Amino acid sequence: MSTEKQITVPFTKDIDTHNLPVSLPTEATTNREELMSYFKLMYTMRRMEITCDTEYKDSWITSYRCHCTALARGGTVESVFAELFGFKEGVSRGKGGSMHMYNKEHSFFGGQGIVGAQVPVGTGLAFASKYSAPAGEDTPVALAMYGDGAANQGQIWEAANMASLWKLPMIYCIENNQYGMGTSKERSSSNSTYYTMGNHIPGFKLDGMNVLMIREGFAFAKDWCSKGNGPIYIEVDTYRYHGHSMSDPGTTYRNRDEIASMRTARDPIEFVKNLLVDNGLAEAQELKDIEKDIRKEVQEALKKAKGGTQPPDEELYSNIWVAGEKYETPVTPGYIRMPDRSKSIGNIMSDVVV
Amino acid sequence: MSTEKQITVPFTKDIDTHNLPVSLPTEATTNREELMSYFKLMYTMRRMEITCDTEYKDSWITSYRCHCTALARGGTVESVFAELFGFKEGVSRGKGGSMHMYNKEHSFFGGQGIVGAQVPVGTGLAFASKYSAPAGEDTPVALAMYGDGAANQGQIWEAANMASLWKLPMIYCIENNQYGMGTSKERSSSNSTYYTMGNHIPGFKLDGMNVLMIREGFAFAKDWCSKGNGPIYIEVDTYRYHGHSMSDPGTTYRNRDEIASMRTARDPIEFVKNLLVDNGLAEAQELKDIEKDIRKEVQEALKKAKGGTQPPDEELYSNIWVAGEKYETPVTPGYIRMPDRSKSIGNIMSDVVV
Amino acid sequence: IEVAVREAINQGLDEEMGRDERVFLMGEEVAQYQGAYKVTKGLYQKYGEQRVIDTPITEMGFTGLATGAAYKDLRPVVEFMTFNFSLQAIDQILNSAAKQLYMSAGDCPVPVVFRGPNGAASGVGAQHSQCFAAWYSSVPALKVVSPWSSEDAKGLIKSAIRDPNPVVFLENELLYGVAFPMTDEAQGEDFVIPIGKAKVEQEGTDVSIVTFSKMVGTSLEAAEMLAAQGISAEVINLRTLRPLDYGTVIKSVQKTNRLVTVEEGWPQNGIGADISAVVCEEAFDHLDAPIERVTGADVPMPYALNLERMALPSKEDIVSAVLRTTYRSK
Amino acid sequence: IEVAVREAINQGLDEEMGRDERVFLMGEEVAQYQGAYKVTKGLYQKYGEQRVIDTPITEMGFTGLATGAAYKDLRPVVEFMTFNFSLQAIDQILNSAAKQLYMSAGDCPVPVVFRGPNGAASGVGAQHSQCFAAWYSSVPALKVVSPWSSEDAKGLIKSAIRDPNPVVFLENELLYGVAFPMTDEAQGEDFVIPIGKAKVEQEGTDVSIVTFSKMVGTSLEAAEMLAAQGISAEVINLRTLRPLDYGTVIKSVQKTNRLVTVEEGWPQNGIGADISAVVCEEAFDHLDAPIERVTGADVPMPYALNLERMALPSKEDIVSAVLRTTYRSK
Ligand SMILES: Cc1ncc(C[n+]2csc(CCOP(=O)(O)OP(=O)(O)O)c2C)c(N)n1
Ligand SMILES: Cc1ncc(C[n+]2csc(CCOP(=O)(O)OP(=O)(O)O)c2C)c(N)n1
Ligand SMILES: [Mg+2]
Ligand SMILES: [Mg+2]
Repeated sequence: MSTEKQITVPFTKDIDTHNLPVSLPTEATTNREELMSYFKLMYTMRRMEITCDTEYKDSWITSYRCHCTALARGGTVESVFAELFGFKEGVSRGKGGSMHMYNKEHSFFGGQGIVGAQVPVGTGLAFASKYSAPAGEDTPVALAMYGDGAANQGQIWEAANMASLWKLPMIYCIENNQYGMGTSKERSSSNSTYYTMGNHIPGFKLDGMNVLMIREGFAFAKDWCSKGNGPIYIEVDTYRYHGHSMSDPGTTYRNRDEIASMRTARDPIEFVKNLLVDNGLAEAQELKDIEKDIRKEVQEALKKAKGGTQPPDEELYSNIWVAGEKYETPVTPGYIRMPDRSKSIGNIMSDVVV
Repeated sequence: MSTEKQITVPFTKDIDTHNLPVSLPTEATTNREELMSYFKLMYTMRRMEITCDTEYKDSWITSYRCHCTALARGGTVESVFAELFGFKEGVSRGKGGSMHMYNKEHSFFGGQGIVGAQVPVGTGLAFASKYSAPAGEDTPVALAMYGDGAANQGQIWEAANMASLWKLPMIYCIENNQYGMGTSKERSSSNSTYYTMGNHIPGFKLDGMNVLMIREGFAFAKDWCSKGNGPIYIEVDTYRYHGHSMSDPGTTYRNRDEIASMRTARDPIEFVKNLLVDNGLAEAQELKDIEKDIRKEVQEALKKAKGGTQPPDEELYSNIWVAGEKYETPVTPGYIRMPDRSKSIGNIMSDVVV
Repeated sequence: IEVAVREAINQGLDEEMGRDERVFLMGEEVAQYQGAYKVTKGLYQKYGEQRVIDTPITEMGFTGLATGAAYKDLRPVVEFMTFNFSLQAIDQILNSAAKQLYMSAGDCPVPVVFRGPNGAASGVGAQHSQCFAAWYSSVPALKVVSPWSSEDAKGLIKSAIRDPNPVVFLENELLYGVAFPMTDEAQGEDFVIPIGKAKVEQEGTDVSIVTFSKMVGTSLEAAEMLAAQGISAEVINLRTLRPLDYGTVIKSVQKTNRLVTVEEGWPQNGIGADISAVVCEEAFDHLDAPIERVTGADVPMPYALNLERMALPSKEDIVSAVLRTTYRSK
Repeated sequence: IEVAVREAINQGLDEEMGRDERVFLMGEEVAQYQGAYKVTKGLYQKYGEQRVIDTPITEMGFTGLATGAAYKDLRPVVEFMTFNFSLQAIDQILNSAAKQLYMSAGDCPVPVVFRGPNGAASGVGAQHSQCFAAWYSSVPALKVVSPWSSEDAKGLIKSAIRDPNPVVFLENELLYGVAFPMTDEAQGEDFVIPIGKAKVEQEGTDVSIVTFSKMVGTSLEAAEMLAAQGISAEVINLRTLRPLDYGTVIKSVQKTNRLVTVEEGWPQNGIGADISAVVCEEAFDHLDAPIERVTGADVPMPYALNLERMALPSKEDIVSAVLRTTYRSK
């Protein structure tokens, strides 16, 4: 940690816990440098719901809400935009799309469009971590993120049961933004105290609008899981300002006041800004200037991304299979049938062994 | 209840409960007539694991362990045997088989071969009960039975969540016989206190070897659920003497002593016999005679069943669809292709509307 | 008058709910949100929360639940937000719904409808663009319906709900907003279309084009291009995929002696493969040229719009298949 | 020497586990119980609980888990007690395993094997007898293998495990106990059979019989009956269903000019339909008679043994299809 002036920020409310025999932090210590970096990243993401300082050897998997994670895990704003446009400069070269961004080098495994499915898969990442970890050392953890709507999926329980039986280093992180698509958590979840949903598995709840509480909470969870204590549930209390998707105005199933009051009272970026200013770590003007710069950068990234190009035709039929032991060379099956059979790739009579 | 001599049987151990704000019975009152009927039915079933006096308007669904339920729900020993032989005299005319017995008239809906699948389906029976129940009246309940191995299936949680949200009159009954196929409950279930697995949903645990405790427990549950309190979990503690299926000797994953000690200490039929004899309600010889009679009856049913006949060829292609609004007449689709196309049923050129 | 497919399905649902108290709707966002694609608009307001039910996002659970409700004589209509998500529930559809009547030797019918958009939408990538027509229609005890026009949609959804068997009803998201003319008769409450009958959308003499769902429109456009070249194409809208109306297809081929099948799904073991095989068995001597299949490309669906376009059949693809089978080109 | 299919698979698993530490087995009862059908016998004792893992009965969960482990470069081999239960997990197989490499534009391979008995066993009824060959082999980014003999089984399971892509490996319960001769070479550790190549089990000149799994044996028996009548049948064992070796089939038809396909699965949209359609497209002019398909009956599987026998192809069914296509009978 830097030698700069440190400030200590008490949490206004204690962290709620479930089945945990230890107590969790009640405050966090930080400084200008850290807060400024949070501020910049958060402002860049804007819709970011959660951040935590796991290392790259820890594995991540998330739902279709993967833009910010892609950014935090080695992507650039431009490559995210380019993917949205379906351009070859995109994170997945235009083949995955909005819901499917990956970065295996940085242990980011997507990007799941099927509600709930990332949770057993994420548990498999934890399984692999444990399988491959040198005996006696801390195990890298895996983190699966999912929503309050997804939280009712049975496969989550199936995965958590195995994680608990086999003591896998697994963090189940529920981003509770209060709604599925248009269904509020009270109507979808008979138990909406999500951090208790692991039943006997311990859990706790964090204020998703307080980046410092998030940091401390995840640091605790990472330590807990990597030490062989098995899985843990974390509920992150947050909110979604906008509609669920582009076709949802977001106002038929909730009212505008609810949204407005969230913006003023609990905005996570305002929280960091206030900490910086109130503790004399930054001037209001400085932050405004940074915001302006970031807005400009994002606009430029957007403009650049818009100038991208569509993927070449060959991308349609590459990456269906990888060859032999060498993962690096994507191969095409011997023959791929196209809508017009006469335009098919390869020869149906050729040796199809791959 | 009869005017005969009543006896009161205290339960040696209180019923364990979970999230239940009321207390459960600690004893049961019964008499010779009742005990003799339990004894006869239980001895007939021998492998019976659970019985309870729900009425026929309450719905049942269970796993592939459906022989005894078929019996309790309007079937005969002979028709169960005949089904096992694949004869047309069978419960399902030889088309369902060992795992698939039904009796809709008696609200018995099977007979599921897919582990766990009967539980959401059973919850649908409860949904229908509630949907159709006259306002203000007690709702008939539905009961889904499943094993300790099945208890980890995620779809059970999905169903229970809806049952709890919508206050469905649903009893989830876990027959805990300590093993899946060869996997003990400790190795399959990170939480093997099954009556707590509904999380916030209340539950309790019964001694499956004590038919009176079963009776009292289910009577309570039926009342609880039909009064609009939502679902309940019941764990029934029991044991499986034999291997899981015909190919399993049942002794590679557990030892013979365990089985033997169960037989002597906790046999459910011995329990009833002892009650009858110890309370002077029956003579030991009387019971022996009844056992002999029942053995003979079952042998005769077996013999009769063995003399059954295979279903006629038409059964292969009937009951694929029912016609129009009249359920009673099973129809055949206009054309059914057979392995040898030239032997197909109907004409491919005919009007296929059904 | 013109009615969009979305409204046609909505009308059908509304009329059947009005006709039969046992009919109820369930699915994700079908009630308060009015349906992810607004197909159930207004029904929650009209029939209330007892009969229009928002479910949690737990396909396996609510599909099983609806199936159980059908065992006990209710008439559930289950919306899958898209059929891609029915994959989580497909065990219940096959093993608890489809096979039940047969296993119980007729004792336990299962009158349930599973409906929702199937196949490719636009720009949603591999996990949200799969066509399930071939899978479901391979299963003996299901009925599988796939409408194209508004009349199809209304007449067939009503038949599906009245049918005492499990019906899989495959809609198409891109057709929801498309308006089709609708006769007075079709707007009436008594309008139903029988399950199991194909419709000859356009008569022709030179080639039979057999297809379903959105590709009916594309095939009709192709037929127009072909007409300009003097080729008369008969376009058959299958409407039902199980039981499939092979008779109508075979009769058409006996007349035209040439066949092209068109579908958006993957080629291997597809609907086109089946029709090709049956026609080859039943009308081989009537064929003057190899049967041509036009299908989706044999790849997971890519996201980029240019690649997605390549992966799906176009009217040009259909035209060139027809030209090959009528020997106008190689 | 003769080796049963069960032991052949067991050998293959054992050798690959010995060869590569990343390979591990998981599934219900694969460890302490030694496998429901004893295919994994002895491996728990040899490799320990880290690498041979009994799972809870939660197919969706452990299939997802294995898929995630493969994302991180392990080589999971998942046993489904039977493939009927893969229906609970099929969303994970398609959406998380098969499509991942493509959606990630090559970033994330998924080297996982899903194996277990597929299709009809004997006397287990409708829910336990479904053949999934047509469904899985319709999916672009999977590989699908279905061995017949012990050599097939050993050589192909080894290739499947070494393959860096998701492989669905369809075994047959009734073949587990069947002993086949096995060459010295096939008993060696280096013996692998390439995925994607069919094998001509028996050469012939009058008709091509194309099949896979247990029906290879039945077809060879039919071929013997045909030989007695002077008909020379070529029998092709497909071995792999995706990528399917159309070339070998077409070459055979170019020689024999007649084709019969044989499978146990349902007819509509089946493997035979696909082969028929492709051959019709690619070798129409070589066909001297309609292609015949022999398939499972188009019904859910009945329990009674007499009905079950009627529902599955027999050697007599194959013979009569061949006689029809060689014009010896109608
Ligand atoms: C299995 C499945 N069912 C339905 C959908 C459609 N769907 C996409 S997002 C969504 C709502 C998810 O809500 P939640 O889990 O709370 O996540 P949020 O979007 O609020 O972050 C639904 C129903 C899907 N993608 N997958
Ligand atoms: C989805 C599914 N997976 C696997 C099986 C195979 N199987 C049948 S019974 C059984 C064990 C079930 O154990 P439990 O639920 O405890 O029931 P018990 O037999 O002990 O009553 C298994 C694994 C199945 N029928 N369905
Ligand atoms: Mg949410
Ligand atoms: Mg058990």
